[in-house]
Amino acid sequence: MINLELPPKLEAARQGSRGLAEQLFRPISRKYDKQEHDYPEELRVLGGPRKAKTAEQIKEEQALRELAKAQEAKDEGKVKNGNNVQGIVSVTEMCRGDVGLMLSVPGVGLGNAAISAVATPEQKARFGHCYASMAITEPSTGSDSANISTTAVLDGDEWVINGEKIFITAGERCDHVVVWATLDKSMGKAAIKSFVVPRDAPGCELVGLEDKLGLRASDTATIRFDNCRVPKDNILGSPEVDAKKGFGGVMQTFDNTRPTVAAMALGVARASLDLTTEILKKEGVKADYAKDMWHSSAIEAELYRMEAEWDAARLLTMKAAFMSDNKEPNSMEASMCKAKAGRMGNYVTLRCVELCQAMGYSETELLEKWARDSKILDIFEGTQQIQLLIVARRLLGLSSAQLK
Amino acid sequence: MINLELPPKLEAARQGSRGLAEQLFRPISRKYDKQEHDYPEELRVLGGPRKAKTAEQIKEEQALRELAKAQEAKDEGKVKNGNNVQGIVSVTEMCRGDVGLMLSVPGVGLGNAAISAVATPEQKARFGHCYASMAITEPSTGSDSANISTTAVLDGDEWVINGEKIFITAGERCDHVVVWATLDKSMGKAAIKSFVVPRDAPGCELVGLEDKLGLRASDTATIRFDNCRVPKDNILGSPEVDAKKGFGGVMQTFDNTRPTVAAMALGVARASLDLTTEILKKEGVKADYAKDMWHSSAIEAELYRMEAEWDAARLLTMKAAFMSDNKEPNSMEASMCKAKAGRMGNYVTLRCVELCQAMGYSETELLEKWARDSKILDIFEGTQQIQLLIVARRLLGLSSAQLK
Amino acid sequence: MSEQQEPLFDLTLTEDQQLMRETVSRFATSEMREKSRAADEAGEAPEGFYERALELGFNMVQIPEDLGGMGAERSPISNMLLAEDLAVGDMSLAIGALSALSFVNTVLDQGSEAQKKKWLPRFAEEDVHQATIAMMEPQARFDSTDLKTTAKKDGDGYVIDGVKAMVPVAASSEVMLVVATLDGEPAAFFVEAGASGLAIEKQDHMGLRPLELCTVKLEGVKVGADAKLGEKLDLVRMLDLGKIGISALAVGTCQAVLDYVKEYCNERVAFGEPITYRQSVAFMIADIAIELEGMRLLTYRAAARAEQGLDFHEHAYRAHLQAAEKGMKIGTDGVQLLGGHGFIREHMVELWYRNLRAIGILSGCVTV
Amino acid sequence: MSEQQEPLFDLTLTEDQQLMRETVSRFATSEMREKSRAADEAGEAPEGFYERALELGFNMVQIPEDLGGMGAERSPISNMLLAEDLAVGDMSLAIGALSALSFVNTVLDQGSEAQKKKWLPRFAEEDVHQATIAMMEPQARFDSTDLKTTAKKDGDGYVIDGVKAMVPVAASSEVMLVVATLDGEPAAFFVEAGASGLAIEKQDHMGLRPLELCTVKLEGVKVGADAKLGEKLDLVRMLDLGKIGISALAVGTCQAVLDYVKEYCNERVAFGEPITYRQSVAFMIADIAIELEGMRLLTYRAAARAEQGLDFHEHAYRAHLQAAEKGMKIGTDGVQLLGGHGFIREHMVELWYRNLRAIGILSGCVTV
Repeated sequence: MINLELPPKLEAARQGSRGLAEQLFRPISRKYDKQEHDYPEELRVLGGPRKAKTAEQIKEEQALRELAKAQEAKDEGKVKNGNNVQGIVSVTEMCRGDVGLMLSVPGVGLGNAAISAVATPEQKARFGHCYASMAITEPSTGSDSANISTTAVLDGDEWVINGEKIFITAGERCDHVVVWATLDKSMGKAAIKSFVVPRDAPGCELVGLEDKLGLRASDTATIRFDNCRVPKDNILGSPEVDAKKGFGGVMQTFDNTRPTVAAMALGVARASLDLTTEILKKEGVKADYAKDMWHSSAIEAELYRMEAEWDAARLLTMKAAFMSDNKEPNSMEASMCKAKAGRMGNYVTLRCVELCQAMGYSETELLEKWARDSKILDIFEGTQQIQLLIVARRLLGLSSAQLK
Repeated sequence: MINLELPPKLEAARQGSRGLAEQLFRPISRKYDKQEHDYPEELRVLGGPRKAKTAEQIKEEQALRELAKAQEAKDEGKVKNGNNVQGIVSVTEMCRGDVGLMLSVPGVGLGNAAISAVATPEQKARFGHCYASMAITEPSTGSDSANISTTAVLDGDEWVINGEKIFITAGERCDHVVVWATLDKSMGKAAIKSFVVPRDAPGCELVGLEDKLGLRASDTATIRFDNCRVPKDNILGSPEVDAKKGFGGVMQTFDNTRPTVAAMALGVARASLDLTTEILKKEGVKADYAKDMWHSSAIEAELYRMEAEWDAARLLTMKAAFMSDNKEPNSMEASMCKAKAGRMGNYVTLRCVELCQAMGYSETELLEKWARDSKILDIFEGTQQIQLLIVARRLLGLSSAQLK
Repeated sequence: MSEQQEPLFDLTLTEDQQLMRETVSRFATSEMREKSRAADEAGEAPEGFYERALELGFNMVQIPEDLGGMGAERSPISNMLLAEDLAVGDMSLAIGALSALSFVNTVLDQGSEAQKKKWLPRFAEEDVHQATIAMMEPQARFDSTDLKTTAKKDGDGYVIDGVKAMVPVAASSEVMLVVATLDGEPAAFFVEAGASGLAIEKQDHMGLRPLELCTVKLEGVKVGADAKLGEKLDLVRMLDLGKIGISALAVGTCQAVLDYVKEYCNERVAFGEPITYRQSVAFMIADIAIELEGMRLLTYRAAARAEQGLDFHEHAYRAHLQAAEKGMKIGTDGVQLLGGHGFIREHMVELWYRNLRAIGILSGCVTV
Repeated sequence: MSEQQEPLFDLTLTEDQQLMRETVSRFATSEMREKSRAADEAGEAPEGFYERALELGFNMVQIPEDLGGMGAERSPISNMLLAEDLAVGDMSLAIGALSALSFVNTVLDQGSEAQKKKWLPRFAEEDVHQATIAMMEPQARFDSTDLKTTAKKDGDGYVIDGVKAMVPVAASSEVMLVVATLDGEPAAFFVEAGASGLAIEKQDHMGLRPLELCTVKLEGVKVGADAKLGEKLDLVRMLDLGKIGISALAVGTCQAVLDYVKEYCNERVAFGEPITYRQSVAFMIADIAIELEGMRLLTYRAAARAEQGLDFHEHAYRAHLQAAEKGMKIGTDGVQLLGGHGFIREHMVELWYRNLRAIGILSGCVTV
């Protein structure tokens, strides 16, 4: 039954995230844009270091999971709006507040997404409470995430990791890092595995933090692994190198993280559009859909265009999440929404600055900051170009050797 | 001394072409769009079959050429506005009348450009009076003009040509065809040569004419060469296969024809813009540059945008022609202007239809026709994508093996 | 089910919708796409096309049972899906096939009981009865909030003057709804074929050629007191339902483009490989898929809101805006991807290019 | 030459222009580009920058000889080339370095003889004298045809009230030209530093950080009878000369982007090859080159027309329109081409992204 409205049950989640965004994030947005590299202390109320779970807690959670499973079986065949759809709604609202601060909420890292996607129940119990960042990119690899040089070698009961990783969001603030490393570079993608490394493990060293165009409230770290040892069962997924299954294991987290990044772009663009509309309204611009576009003013027409682009990007993102919630393969749709939302976010935030002229360009408003924040959302978790590559390959049935 | 205005001496040429466009072309524009494949008889006043020149005429022309050469030597180092700049101005104006009819003016074919670019003086005397079309594309080659299968084999004093060519503009109406054929396919680009073939040569057979989206006044033919024999000295350029010089010989005509096609796009777009502005003016739309874009109406803003795009394309085209007139290598600039003008023409003509609504879409005006005519101008003589490829290779210093 | 599931964000079709889509898609292939080129060249629908389209039965579904129909609830979603699926076959023929339904929809939506009784039964019959809506006007700056066609009170009835443009299948329609200004407010009037002062002339356009678009001149056309649709015309609602319909046509046509270029470009070899191995080609196709899906979802959302009785004005506006802009881009990219072959009337892409240019122009002709 | 050559379409520079460009380009590299990043982080020009810029001598060239200058003819072309070439180094510093020249240009263009005598000689001196133009206003819908800053007759002189935004180097300027509405018509006034009622505050912006853009508040600022520029301000001409200047800044900055990404992308290896081997990367760079050259030629044309005394209003308008639109596209593509590295303040592209966003916003600060 086609319905593209939010279900009432998600309305509460939306309002909650909106409250957080408006009351906690927005007031300190400018402050931590200015104070790059300082941790936003105000966010500590949201988490603080979590303790490892007790055996009893783990038992309780297990029971809850069983219950959920039973419900799921009962709902077999019914359509679901689950974690993914809810995540899109929440992330969009939080990023309407501030995307950098959202990424600085303690305990919520991109590594956590990887852990919950591929960890065993035992690993979930061990690492579920972590604040885990994600370390993929290396100085000489950008979009080419298959071509990594960081190595992991099994030595007795431990993996020994060596290499350098850049662009690690929350790499300074996290307590664990999920690291991509190869077991054997000659075996290509299939040999790439991910490992959970405690940030305080010997040989895991913070090299530095990046100064950035935007997203300054969030730290972006370089970490070097120098004979860094972790227990044998800190590997996520199987240690076997299965050339047939290939890259799938580590890559599948993208199906969830790409819609999430799309949601970030939606949030930032929404912030820009709402403020711009408000500012312009005070100066007499009414974009009230009363006249067709070519009978409107240039500025109204542009507001309509931006709203349409925004809504299209939002619906594509909701679709990708909806498919994920309903166990449909969504790799192509995840890339589609990321591509669309990434470019939309960039276009909308830059245009809003232009439309508000001096008020848009000045630090008196946050419009200029959003136009800086938005740019990375068309880049990280796969650039616009990488998303198009993935969409095209799936659409046309081409391999990565055919369509490079 | 920087000056981007037309010199007074070209103003006359411009007015002449404009008169032709308005008085001869425009009144029969719709007629020959409807009567596809009928030759526009009204154009016969412009030429009719030219006679081969007498020995005396040839002598006279030779003398004139000597004189021109002497003047050229005198002007050494001085800036010139020559045939190329003048060609851009004339073609733009004529295509503001009708691009299909311009391409149907007897005696002026794309093959003539090739002849005047590479023929020997002796060949110029033999073929200078021809109405020559250009046969490059084959059924299985589009953009890949190096990959042709039509063969030319020397048999005694004659070349024997075999193969099939498509998309030959004026292929039915011309009296000669300049045909690209390979002397030895295994030797690649360097073996591709061009040959002048009389349309009535035995074995040169018209297979059919295309029904097209636009440009219907101009015929687009398929011609089959079946053991078609031409004299040995009908080859343009050297019969040697020089792997070092490679493709240059046949390709260099593009440096002149691409700006010419850009000028066609300029003309068609100018027609659309002028008529649209006129129609809208009657309905109260004034695009008088009185207010900044964001303080204008949506339709005025769009007119400003189109005018800016048009003018940028025009200046790029003038630049490429200016370089050619002044003997500067202009391959990159020729592709730049073709890329820009091609997409501009398509954008402007389609938008003009939209802005004029029912009046734009209906056959009561020519706007809809121009939106059909314009599309091919972003395709023939190298598509948008081929132009970008050439620009990028030159800009980045990459070979065709590196940037495919 | 014991527990009523609360409404969820949901993209799945009902079983009925799925079955309908399958049927319509088969029809769109065999009766439309395969005859599309010939119909375009001929400038008219294939012989017997409207008869066969009528057999799909969609005209009668929502007509009340006591008027001979099936009495199903009004469903903008189903109507939208119908427009999308028919347009995959051929946009012109889709508009022609949906013209009577659009008339029916509008009468159901805004007509009085008496008007429903008078006008609807014939559309539940087994014979073809054509009807149409005359909304657009020939001036370049047509503005639906400022109609030039006027109606004046004239005794008990009304007299109508003006010119309407791009009216689908007007020449074969038994009745048309003419939208005009009455005392400064918009109103719609039933005008029957053959009315005195009514002149209908076929006018050729860039595309939509088999649709037989007409210019309709009304010179002092008199209609009765019962000819004014409903009490007070909600023109915005009527136009918005039209925007959904027209956006759905764009979605269907663009889907046709996507399917065509995927296959063509994968097969076409240049420089020794299929041209889809080149990023500029592959990315253009990926963008077609992305923008198409975006406009589809916007259209679905507007239709679903209309069906649920929610306000859908902005939503229809945005759907139509994207359909016009992205639809035309897809139309031109479709030709571009075929290169010189795209310009030849042997391939379908040039036809879609011409038809898609109409999306940003059409108003009110296909209402859901 | 015996025969005067008639004017031709011509893209060649005079020898003087060529020499000037070489000098300026060297300066732009060593004194601007190399210090650009540090200046951006510091939010101020490098120590001694304006002194060294002054040594290039451009301020004095067009000042009449009897006022201490070189008395060259006003040349919008030369001024435009200067803006382009300095912006290749750094756009903020270019605006700062050209601020006094813009003041000089405007006084030469529209000032009375007495005003030229009073204000110009100091700019021919060997010491730095800064000046600026206060055109923009802080409201989102700033409209140069409807200025909110007002001037009123007050005895012999005038009293000015209002707020000006994004005024370059205002805090260090000895004098600024404040544009305001007087009796419904635009007028410009010389306002000296330290005037009573004048408050200047530095305001940070997205980019142009070393430029020290200021908000200037004028509360009942009194100026003399001779403080009104010329007889009747031709504001459109002043703004158009500004549009040429600002477009030239975009041209220079985009040239910097093009040069940078060409080198970076040719060297950057991914998937085993330089990323320029991929069409999506290579075509993006080709498009930068094409649009850049288009906006350059539009700018040159407007400047050449201004220099020849031809009308250049539409031409400046179109140049600025393309510079704003294509300039920002080039700015964002520059970052995109570097991927994650483009987002880091180690590379220049993010700085150009921020500065290029100003092109569509700036008004009147760099006049040729």
